[in-house]
Amino acid sequence: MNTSVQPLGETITVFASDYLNKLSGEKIERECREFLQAGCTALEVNFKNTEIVNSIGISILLGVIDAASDVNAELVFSDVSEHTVELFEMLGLNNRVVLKLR
Amino acid sequence: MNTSVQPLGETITVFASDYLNKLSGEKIERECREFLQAGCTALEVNFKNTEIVNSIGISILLGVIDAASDVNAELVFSDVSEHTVELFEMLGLNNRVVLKLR
Amino acid sequence: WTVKKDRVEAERVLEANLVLHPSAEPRPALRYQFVPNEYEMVVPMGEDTELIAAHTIEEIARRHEFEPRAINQIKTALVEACINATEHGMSPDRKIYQKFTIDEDKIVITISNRGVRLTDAKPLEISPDDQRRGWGLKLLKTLMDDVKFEQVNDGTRISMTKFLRTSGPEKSASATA
Amino acid sequence: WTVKKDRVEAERVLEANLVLHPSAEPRPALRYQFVPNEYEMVVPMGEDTELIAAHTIEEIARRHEFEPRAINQIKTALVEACINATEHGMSPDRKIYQKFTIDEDKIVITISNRGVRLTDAKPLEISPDDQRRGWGLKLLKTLMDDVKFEQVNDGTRISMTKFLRTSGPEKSASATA
Ligand SMILES: Nc1ncnc2c1ncn2[C@@H]1O[C@H](COP(=O)(O)OP(=O)(O)O)[C@@H](O)[C@H]1O
Ligand SMILES: Nc1ncnc2c1ncn2[C@@H]1O[C@H](COP(=O)(O)OP(=O)(O)O)[C@@H](O)[C@H]1O
Repeated sequence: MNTSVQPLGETITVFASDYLNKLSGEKIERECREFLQAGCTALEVNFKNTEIVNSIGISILLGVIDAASDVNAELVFSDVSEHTVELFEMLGLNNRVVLKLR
Repeated sequence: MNTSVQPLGETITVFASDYLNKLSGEKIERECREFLQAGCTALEVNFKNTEIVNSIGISILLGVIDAASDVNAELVFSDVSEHTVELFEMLGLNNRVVLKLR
Repeated sequence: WTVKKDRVEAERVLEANLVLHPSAEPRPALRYQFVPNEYEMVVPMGEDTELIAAHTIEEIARRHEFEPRAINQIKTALVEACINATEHGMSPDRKIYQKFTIDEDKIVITISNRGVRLTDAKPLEISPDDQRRGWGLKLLKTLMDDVKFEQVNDGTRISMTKFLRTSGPEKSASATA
Repeated sequence: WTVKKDRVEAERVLEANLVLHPSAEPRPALRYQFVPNEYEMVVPMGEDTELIAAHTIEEIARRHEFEPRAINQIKTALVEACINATEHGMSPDRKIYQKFTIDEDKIVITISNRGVRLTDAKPLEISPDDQRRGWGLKLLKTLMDDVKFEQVNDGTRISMTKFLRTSGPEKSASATA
């Protein structure tokens, strides 16, 4: 359950862990905010390792979305599983961030 | 939990299922006996898909060993996991059949 | 379907057992509950133990031919119910009691905790000030086909049903207003 | 190690709970059993349900840093104990009751079934005529560090302990004479 960071061209990628809950969600949020404060303008949260996302994790992702939009940074959620896309759609995240299927 | 058969040169290979218990063990035994009766002289039981073997499964494998030795056929247990080798050794199977580690 | 056969077998061994223990106290009828596909699980609260339960229900649902999509929905619903029990239950024993019952056409998941009874807590589904919370119960209802809340003597119990469909129309995926 | 913190938290919520239920019957002290790392599982006998339990114990043992070899040994021992309960237990309710307790240095697995008490069955470990049976209990004892059999009021209970070792000398692998 680690998140790790990888610079990738101009976009910075943050990897979500296998279980996106309060703890691992807050870690992602912290990392994203640091990159955005450091001037990052394109951010990707990669979900390729993510099996389950819970509702607290999703509420934290909304904070990341807000933080990115506050500084007009591009944000993409990538490698999202079909089921997690379904979950994000249930709570309207698809209207607020670009989702790329796994 | 299927066993399947694949002719391979002169050796006939029978695949053990993920859980080697009474039911799947008897299926292997039946298959092996049929091949031996049909004149097969080199038989391989492949364990690459096998996660767990229970003691009833092992007792059935002993029947296969006996059946092969009765007709002087070569018998090899191949792709056996480290743990299953340990288990086979506990019950002395390593003295009665060639074991090839995964 | 092996229920019938199992019942006959159970009755056979019950008889055998009564013969074996002729001097034992008579077993009250209630002790003989024949439920062929009922699993129970108790996990301690915290340390992401809801994942252990989620993986167990995943294996059970897969054996009973639920489709991957339904299995993921069941797992997520179970996780949410466990988080609610942990967060809101004020549980004195810090345990989550779970029961999984599989019928021919459905799975019923019951998640219980001791502690706060639902009605003792603030009313359900009144959106909290922070719009980002209060999603757990909404999700449960969208992910599962039927959800029931019960206040039991010493806590809260949620029962959630998912029907087995091999194909056919799917529920709408939107739970937002 | 979070036991201390959890206990404090549990005591806090217990108090909170007593405040919340002032009119409730006084909770007997026994109801407040604080066991931080205790899991329970009840599975129906048959249809390879021992695999479900084995995968659950695998996940629990992995979280508690047991090594792959020990985890495989634990899984196999659990499977053997479940098969014995199913085969020999003459269980009236056809259920296997399991408890997994994790301590800092060990895991204790208890497998119980209603029905035949061990002493009611034929004596233990007398090799049956067919040399190919009677391996289950031998395996348990070789795979685990400590194995205890108990006849309980209405059946049989087996408790098996595996100690956590990060490295160090391993037990001999031979159980045959
Ligand atoms: N197991 C439970 N025990 C007591 N109260 C509960 C339980 N589950 C839910 N609740 C109550 O229902 C409310 C709504 O829950 P939920 O929709 O999951 O949102 P959230 O957890 O974000 O508050 C909770 O705030 C709580 O008051
Ligand atoms: N849960 C149980 N309930 C009653 N008897 C049992 C139980 N487990 C084991 N036994 C008794 O112990 C004997 C030895 O078991 P085991 O070593 O596993 O060999 P096997 O299962 O091949 O007979 C069994 O034959 C049975 O009589």
